[in-house]
Amino acid sequence: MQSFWHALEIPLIGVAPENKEDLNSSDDLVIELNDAVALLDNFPALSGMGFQLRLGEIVHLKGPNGAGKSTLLSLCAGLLPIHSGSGMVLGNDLTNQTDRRRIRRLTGLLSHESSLYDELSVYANIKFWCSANKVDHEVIDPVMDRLGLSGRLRNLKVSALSSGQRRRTSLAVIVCRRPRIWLLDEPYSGLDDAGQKLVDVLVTNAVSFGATVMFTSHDSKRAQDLATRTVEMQGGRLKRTPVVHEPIISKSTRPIRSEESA
Amino acid sequence: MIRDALLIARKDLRIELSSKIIFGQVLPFSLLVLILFGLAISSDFVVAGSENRTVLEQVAPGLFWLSIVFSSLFAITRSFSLEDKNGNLDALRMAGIDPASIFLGKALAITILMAFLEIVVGALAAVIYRSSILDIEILAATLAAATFCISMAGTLYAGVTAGSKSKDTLLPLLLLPTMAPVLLIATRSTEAALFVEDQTGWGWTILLTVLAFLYTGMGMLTFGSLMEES
Amino acid sequence: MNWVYTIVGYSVTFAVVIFYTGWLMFRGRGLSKKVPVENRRYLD
Amino acid sequence: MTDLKSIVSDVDNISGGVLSVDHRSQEFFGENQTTGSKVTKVIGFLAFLALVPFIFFALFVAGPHTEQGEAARLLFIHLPAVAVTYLSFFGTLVSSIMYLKNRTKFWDLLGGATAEVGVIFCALLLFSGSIWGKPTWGTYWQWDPRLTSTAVLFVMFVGYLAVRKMDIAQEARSRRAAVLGIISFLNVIIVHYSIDWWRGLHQGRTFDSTEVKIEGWYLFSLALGMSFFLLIGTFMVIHKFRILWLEHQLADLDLQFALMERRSEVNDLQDSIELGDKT
Repeated sequence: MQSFWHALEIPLIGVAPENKEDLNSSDDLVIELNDAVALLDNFPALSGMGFQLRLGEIVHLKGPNGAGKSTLLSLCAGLLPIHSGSGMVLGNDLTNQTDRRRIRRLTGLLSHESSLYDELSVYANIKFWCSANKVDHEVIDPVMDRLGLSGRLRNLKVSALSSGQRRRTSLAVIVCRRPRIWLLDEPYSGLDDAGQKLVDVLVTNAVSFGATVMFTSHDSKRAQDLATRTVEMQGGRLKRTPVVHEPIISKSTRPIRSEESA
Repeated sequence: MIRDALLIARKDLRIELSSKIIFGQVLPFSLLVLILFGLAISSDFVVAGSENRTVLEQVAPGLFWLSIVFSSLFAITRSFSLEDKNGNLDALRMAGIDPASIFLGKALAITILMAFLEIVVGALAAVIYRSSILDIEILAATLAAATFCISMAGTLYAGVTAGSKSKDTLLPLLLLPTMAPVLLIATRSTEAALFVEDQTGWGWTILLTVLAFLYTGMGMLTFGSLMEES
Repeated sequence: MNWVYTIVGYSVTFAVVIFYTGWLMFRGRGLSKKVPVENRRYLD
Repeated sequence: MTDLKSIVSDVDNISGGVLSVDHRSQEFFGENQTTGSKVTKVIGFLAFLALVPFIFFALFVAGPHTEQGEAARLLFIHLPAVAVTYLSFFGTLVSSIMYLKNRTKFWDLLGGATAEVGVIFCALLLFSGSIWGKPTWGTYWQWDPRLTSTAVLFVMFVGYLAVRKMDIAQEARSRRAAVLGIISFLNVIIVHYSIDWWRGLHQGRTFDSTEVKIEGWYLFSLALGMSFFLLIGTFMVIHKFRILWLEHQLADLDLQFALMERRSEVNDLQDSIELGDKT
């Protein structure tokens, strides 16, 4: 098992090289929200969220069900318009429609839905999403290997997969896309022990190669081991000032941290 | 843009190949509709002024297109439920795919599937309604142009209703009135191909082609505003 | 006998017009009571 | 047109600060708790002024037609209904285009108001047309291009109204409705001409609703009918617009309330949160 994780080809995980003009921000502020209100079918799911995310952070979003965590992730992915307040993601304005389109390509969202076609095989799904995202097909096989999707699973229809295996497939798509910001909604859900460790490894590796991660999880123990900062939400906005566990640098230079704790 | 559209169309066709919803369920439905029409409409009475055609033979082109229009509703609903089910539309938007490409891709896949369906249904209709085809070229041109019309307009309206909980009932309400001219023209054109020796059918076919381009243009222009959930 | 059609046509038309107008006024009155006066400024 | 622009900007100002109190408007409207105003009262009064002589002239003064007899009087309500219907739907088209252009609530709501009034008058037009058809052509329904395409038009705009009530985000709904308003209008043109050509090829025009010669008292009665229908149509559009505006305001107030409620969730759920942390 150990050798399997170490056999991962690290450069695949990092951040895709982007054009300079996509990154308008000069400082390391990746996401900045000020009093952001976002509506989900006319319900104020975010009710004035103020929040900052810096380059290289791994932020754990925490809060009760219906606190607005998933909506926050959708908003940061550029999928939702901002109703009032302001927000910048990678120097792009969330209130502007063309900017939101640019944000979408720079972020990766693992939502609670699988974003997979049930009727297609695992490989066909990943291949389709790679083509759609204009990602070179060469990365597919190594990534599938890394996520434990090669072999028997490779040509299995997604409808025949277990929920954990679907989660891995969705993750594989995000790994292939190499986004600058990883927005993961309950990445551990449905995953077995090895899968959960895999998420930790992927996240820390991605961060060490220039990505920034925000994720939600109800597994507080595991989440706090991974995160550099915890942000608590309630009623659609920040609960209290975030608690900083330790400096960012020491974390991101240790990609296989979760291996040690396990 | 064309590349993305083809990608989406190919994906939809591959899904149909593996799930066979259109050919396993929608196609039998349209055949059933043909048979039910045959039961409801007399095949004993001869229409005055026609060359000894019974009522059923006379109205066969209209019945055929009616069954195709109804089946197209299912095909379109099915095509969009694929994207709706697991939030794949959002994922397509995350990939930065142009809405016009999504429109073209979905419509293209529906066109191809409907074309196959029409050939099978048409063959059966010709047999059970005892139609003899006088002009196969006009018939083929009509099939092609009408199929484009139906799937382009259908995809456009599916975009209008996408994401709503009432879309299954709303789509027919919006789409069927729009289908009225297509149904009318396609029926005239098919009648011309079946009953008349001269080339009058081409006028109708050209009209259908113009409509097909019109709906394609409308869809490509407006799909951005329809799909942008924001 | 043609006048029957005329009477029916006129009465139904005016019934619809009056009913719809009345409904609009009624609804407007009901809504106006719910919305504070500062939010009630229309096209005028 | 300049008036209209200032209205639009006013509307925008209001939607900016929903809960703020604007004293100027209080001065304007006071305790008036209807959707009426001076302008609508004047329009309503004029409509009533037109209505009374209209009934008198249309039913009593204008003599029976030589061929159609009493039924020809249906002309006085049928043609005005046609005018109001087409004007309303044209208003929907213009509003939809303007909404897509500058995205103000004003045009969105105007589109909704004109569409609903148009649907009402379209129903009246279909009804008066077919009831007129019985004594003149001997049938309530004729597969005439105008009649058929009007029926399709009616269903299309019923669909448009259904889209305006769709259960999706408000702004997306407005945008889709605007797109639909435009393509519906294009479709009406397509439907009309396709049926026209079809009929033209088969047997030519079956009838012409204006075959009654309009002159003398007929012209006068028709003019009265036109003015009544146009006035009452405008009256309805204004009131419907205001109702939509109030509903929009109410939805906005609901949203503010929901927002406040949402923010106060923090305290309400404190206990359950700590419980969740422990487990």
